[in-house]
Amino acid sequence: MSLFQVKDLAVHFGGIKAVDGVSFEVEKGSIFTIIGPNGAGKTTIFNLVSRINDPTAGSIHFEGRDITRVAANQVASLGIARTFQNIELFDNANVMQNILVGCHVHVGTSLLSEILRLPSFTQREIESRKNVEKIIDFLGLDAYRDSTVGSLPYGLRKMVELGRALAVSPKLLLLDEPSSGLNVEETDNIGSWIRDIRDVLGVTILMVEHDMRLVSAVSDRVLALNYGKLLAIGTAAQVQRDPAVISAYLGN
Amino acid sequence: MNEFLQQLVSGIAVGCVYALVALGFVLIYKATDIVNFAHGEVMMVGAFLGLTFIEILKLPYWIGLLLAIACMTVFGMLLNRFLLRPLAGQGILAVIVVTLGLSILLRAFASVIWGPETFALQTPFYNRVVRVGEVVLSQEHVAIIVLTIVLVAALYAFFRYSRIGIAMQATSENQLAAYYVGIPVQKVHSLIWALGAATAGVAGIMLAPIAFVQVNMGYVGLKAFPAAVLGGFGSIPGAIVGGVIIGVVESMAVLYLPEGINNVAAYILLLLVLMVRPQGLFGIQSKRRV
Amino acid sequence: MYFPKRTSYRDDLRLFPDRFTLWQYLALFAGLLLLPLAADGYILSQATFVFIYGIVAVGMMLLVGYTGQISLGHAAFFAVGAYTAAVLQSRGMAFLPAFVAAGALSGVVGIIIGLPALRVKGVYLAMATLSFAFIVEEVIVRWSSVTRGNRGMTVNDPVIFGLKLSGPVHMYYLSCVVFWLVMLVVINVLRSRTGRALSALRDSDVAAESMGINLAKFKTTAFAISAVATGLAGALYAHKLSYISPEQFGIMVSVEFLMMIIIGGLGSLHGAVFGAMFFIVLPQIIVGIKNYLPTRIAELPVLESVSFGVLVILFVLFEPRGLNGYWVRLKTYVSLFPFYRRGMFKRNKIASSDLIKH
Amino acid sequence: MGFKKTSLVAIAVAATLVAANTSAQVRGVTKDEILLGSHIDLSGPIAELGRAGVNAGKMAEEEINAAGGIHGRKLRIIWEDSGYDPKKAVLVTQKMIDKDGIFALIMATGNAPAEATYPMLIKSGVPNLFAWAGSPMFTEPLEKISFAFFPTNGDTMAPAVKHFADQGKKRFCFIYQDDGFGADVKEGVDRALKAAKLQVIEEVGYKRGTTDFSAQVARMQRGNCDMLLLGTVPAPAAGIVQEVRRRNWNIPILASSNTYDESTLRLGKEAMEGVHAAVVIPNPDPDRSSPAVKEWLKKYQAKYNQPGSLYGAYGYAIVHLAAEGLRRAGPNLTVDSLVKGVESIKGYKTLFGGPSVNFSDKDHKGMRGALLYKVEGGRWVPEGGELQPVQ
Repeated sequence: MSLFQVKDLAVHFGGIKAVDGVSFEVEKGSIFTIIGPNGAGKTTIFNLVSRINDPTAGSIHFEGRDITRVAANQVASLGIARTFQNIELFDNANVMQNILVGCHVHVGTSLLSEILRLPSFTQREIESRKNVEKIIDFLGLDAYRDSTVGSLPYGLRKMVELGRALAVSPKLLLLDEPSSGLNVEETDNIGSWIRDIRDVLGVTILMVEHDMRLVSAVSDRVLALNYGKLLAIGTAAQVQRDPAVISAYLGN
Repeated sequence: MNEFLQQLVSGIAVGCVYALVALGFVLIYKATDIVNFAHGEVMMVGAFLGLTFIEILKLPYWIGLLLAIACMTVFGMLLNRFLLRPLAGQGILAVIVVTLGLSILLRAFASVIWGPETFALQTPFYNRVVRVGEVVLSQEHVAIIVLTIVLVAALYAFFRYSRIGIAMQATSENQLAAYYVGIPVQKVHSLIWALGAATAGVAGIMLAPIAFVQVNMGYVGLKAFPAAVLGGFGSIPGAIVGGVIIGVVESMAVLYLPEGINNVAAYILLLLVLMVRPQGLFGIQSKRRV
Repeated sequence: MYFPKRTSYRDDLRLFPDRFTLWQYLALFAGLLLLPLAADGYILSQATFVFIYGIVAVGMMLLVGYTGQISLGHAAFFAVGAYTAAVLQSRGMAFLPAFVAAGALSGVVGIIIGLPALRVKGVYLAMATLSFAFIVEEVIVRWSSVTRGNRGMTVNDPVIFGLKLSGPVHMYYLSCVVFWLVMLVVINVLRSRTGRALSALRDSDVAAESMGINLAKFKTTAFAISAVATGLAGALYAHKLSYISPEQFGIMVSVEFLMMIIIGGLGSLHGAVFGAMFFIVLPQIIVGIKNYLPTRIAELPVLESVSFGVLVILFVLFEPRGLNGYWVRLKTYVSLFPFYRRGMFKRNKIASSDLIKH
Repeated sequence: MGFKKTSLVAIAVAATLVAANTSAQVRGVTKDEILLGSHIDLSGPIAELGRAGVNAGKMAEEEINAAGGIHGRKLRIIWEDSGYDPKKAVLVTQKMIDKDGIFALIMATGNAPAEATYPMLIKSGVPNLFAWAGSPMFTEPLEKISFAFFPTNGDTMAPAVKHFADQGKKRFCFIYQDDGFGADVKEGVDRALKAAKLQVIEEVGYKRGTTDFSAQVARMQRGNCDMLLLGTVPAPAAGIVQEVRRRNWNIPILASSNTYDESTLRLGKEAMEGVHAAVVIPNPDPDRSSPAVKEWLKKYQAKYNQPGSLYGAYGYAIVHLAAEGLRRAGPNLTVDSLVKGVESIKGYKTLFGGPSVNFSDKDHKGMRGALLYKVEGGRWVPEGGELQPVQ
């Protein structure tokens, strides 16, 4: 029984079939990567999983539970966190606050206790800050704790977004093109972070990525997608050798 | 029955004024993403220009009308150049605040230039009536409706057939693409503004004989917005229909509904639309992608 | 420049980050407390209005500045607060319960007016709130059995524990206390989970939702808190003027509220307060300037509205951080003297100027 | 808690201080000066009116002082701008009371601002003389230190309506501006019809800035009335009358006092012919008014090189009436002697005519009656004499 399953998932925007009957399973503790040319529907799958869009058909199961219709803001509390292709951080807040937002589902203080600063509130608040502090250490963001995110360089902001996702303390982490906009060196770092997250924090990872070096470096299984259809699934090596995939990338 | 028909006609007439103002800022919104909260005041300026040419300079009505329209096109371009182009890329809040500020300024300047009093604007239709059987219609109302139909038809033809008109549509659909295929986006924008201001000007001059010309007549703009939303912002036929609907509903409300409803009818409509069908009667909804 | 040094997580939660700030505020409180000894009723009345509009500004700042929800309907909350307080007390209710009721009722109205925010945003929301404001105003006019409609109604002096609060001094203290209470509440909300959720949904509603933030719930919360604050301010306004009529709560009031916080500087409570001060003091400034202007211009009746409109436009285009921007710069300049360099704020300016872009 | 205690102390202290500077001899009265204050709209919607009022007011002030002042004291009036904004009115009035220490406030202008400043005047014991506003608030209920000169909009409308009811009109229709002013007129209409054992058949309001009145007029036509009443200001009045005539519905029309204005004729043109209006003070007219008024018009023209208007007349009349009250108060001027003085004014006529001004210890309303005017040949002409007030 795998941690996460997608069955015959399909979504149509007007006439376009963005995702067209895709099925796959992600084993607990594995790193599963979706690849494919631009517009293949990779991000769309993420948006379906994090419930930003509704699927036209098919089902999504997480820990054996059907989450195809849960509300978008419920996904996090189930233990699924995500990052975004072009960073979606809270630019006017500092790193600390951004990551604290990640703890949202775990803090659960009532408005009244916040206004009156009840001990219960203070204690909860401190817990979550401890938690955030751990993540900041883990990602080595100590130096930037108080700097406004909007003023940080791109690479760091990616890390902050990663940290925010981790603050949800997810069982499944969705990474949307973690390497996009990074240089070679940064990409390698990201690679090792991803592995650490799996190995140290034991988080299962589902990612969309196009940098094949990164993909083959970290992925246990790879799924190739084109025009919303599944082309091939298997190890990085297998998929890369698959003729269908090659022709898709060469585009004929 | 006659009462109903007469009210229907005057409702439509007032609705046409709303419609023209709404049309103006829908044009502008589609092309430049700027919601001009000062469009009612732009209309007011148009009315005052009409007043200047027709009453003060004593020019014949039609010539005065044309001159006023000409000035309005220039006025629109100037607004675009000096106030709204700097706004490009600013957020909606900035746009709202700046255009609200603009509306305050226009009112202020108008009252300095033309004075705070109310003025009458003579028209060829002054106090004449058309009799259709039992029904007595004021020529001013009929004139407004006819003029609006003509104007809308002209605009339709312009967008449909003229090269620049098509360019404008393209720009409204997708600025970047338009830019790539070599449409001079900036120029198109200022033309759109010219057009928007001109239609508003016409609306103002047509409104003048029934409502008189005065600094606060721009509040009509507040009715034009519900009109635009009702028709699904960004849809031009929508704006027209929306305007007429609101005009009619208001004037019927005075006759057949308890006191006060007519004052808020437009806004109740707007809220209903936003709650039930935010994309309006004609619009299509778009979702932000991540 | 000042760097936060923390030894425990508790330090993060302090109201005043360090002793220095604490002393600054204590001094401020002392000053406010003793003002009536130095100032006459005229100054106190101005201060009172600054507090009243300050409360509104803080409430609006929470909604517009921190949550990114545009409202052109705050005149309605102001009116509901004013009329609730006036009506209840005219029917013999004591001040305090009436005052609380005023806040509560406008809070409820706030939730209703906030409903469109769950479906639409940006200019649609602005227009929806504006429409609601029109409707509320109309209701007040029509419901004359309670509100005396267009005739307007006089407002009794508030009585707290047998002490009749009349005259500038009493109103000054009353509004001062209420202002700081509201301020405290808003600060506490902003620097806790709710506050983080609010600015999160302002900056990226998608990301916020994927972090488990219930947009509907928090937008509504923001509207409610903002409305309560504005309602309380309305009640104070009613007592300060001791006569209210529907004409005093037209749309221009909502517009002025919005412009007030824009000029003050979005996304900062200091900004809110600066906005309120500016809003009350501007007319005096203009009266002062008039003497130096050629009579032709000084005679112009529109001077005030023109300067208001111009300033708003200039601020949006050239100083999106409003008066607070200057304040922050002044502070850094002083604390860094003589090492201040120009362009120090380039990056933050980019960051905070897009507050206004929501 | 410390804060509260100290604040209470401070309240006490401050309060005593305030008390102290009020209980000086008589605030605003020195041995050679009487200091009065006024707030009036010089920058808002009725700035036009405000300017004329202040100009004429200053004229009156100078005349009075030139004639030796009042019991040897010179009159000095502070004119503050309210911008027709209640908040600003309250602020400037607070200033005049605390900083300038005025003896009385005269000519508080505009309903909303004057109503907003009324309570604070009463609280601080500053007389409220002759507000330039039609609101009944200042005299109903009777308040010792508050006197009206200007009849309420209702008091002016009522006699005119009664007049036509007595002439046998039975079915009255009523269009009114949907705000405070309209409400005041409505009160007068209802009062008059009640006195004549009648009631309004059809009535409808319109909001300021209404564009088209055809719906309102259509609704009136249903009532098949024999007289149409208007509680309007000039522009809408002209709009409504034109719409009525356009439907060639020739029903007699009576409009409230605010409609009595040149601009109504300018806007309404020939449609206005035959429209009646209730009038308080006749417009100073260069060729038809008394020599004194012609003299006044000359002086005004000379001083401000612009024609003196009805608004000027009001300002002028109000200041002179105040002077009359102060004179009758006698040499040792206190609030009480002022009240006595004003209450002793009977049958006073302003320079410009209009109903006579009467005060008593039971009645602080001043003018109550009204004049009736009518549009003939494109100008307002008087019809008959003064109409008796309706209680």
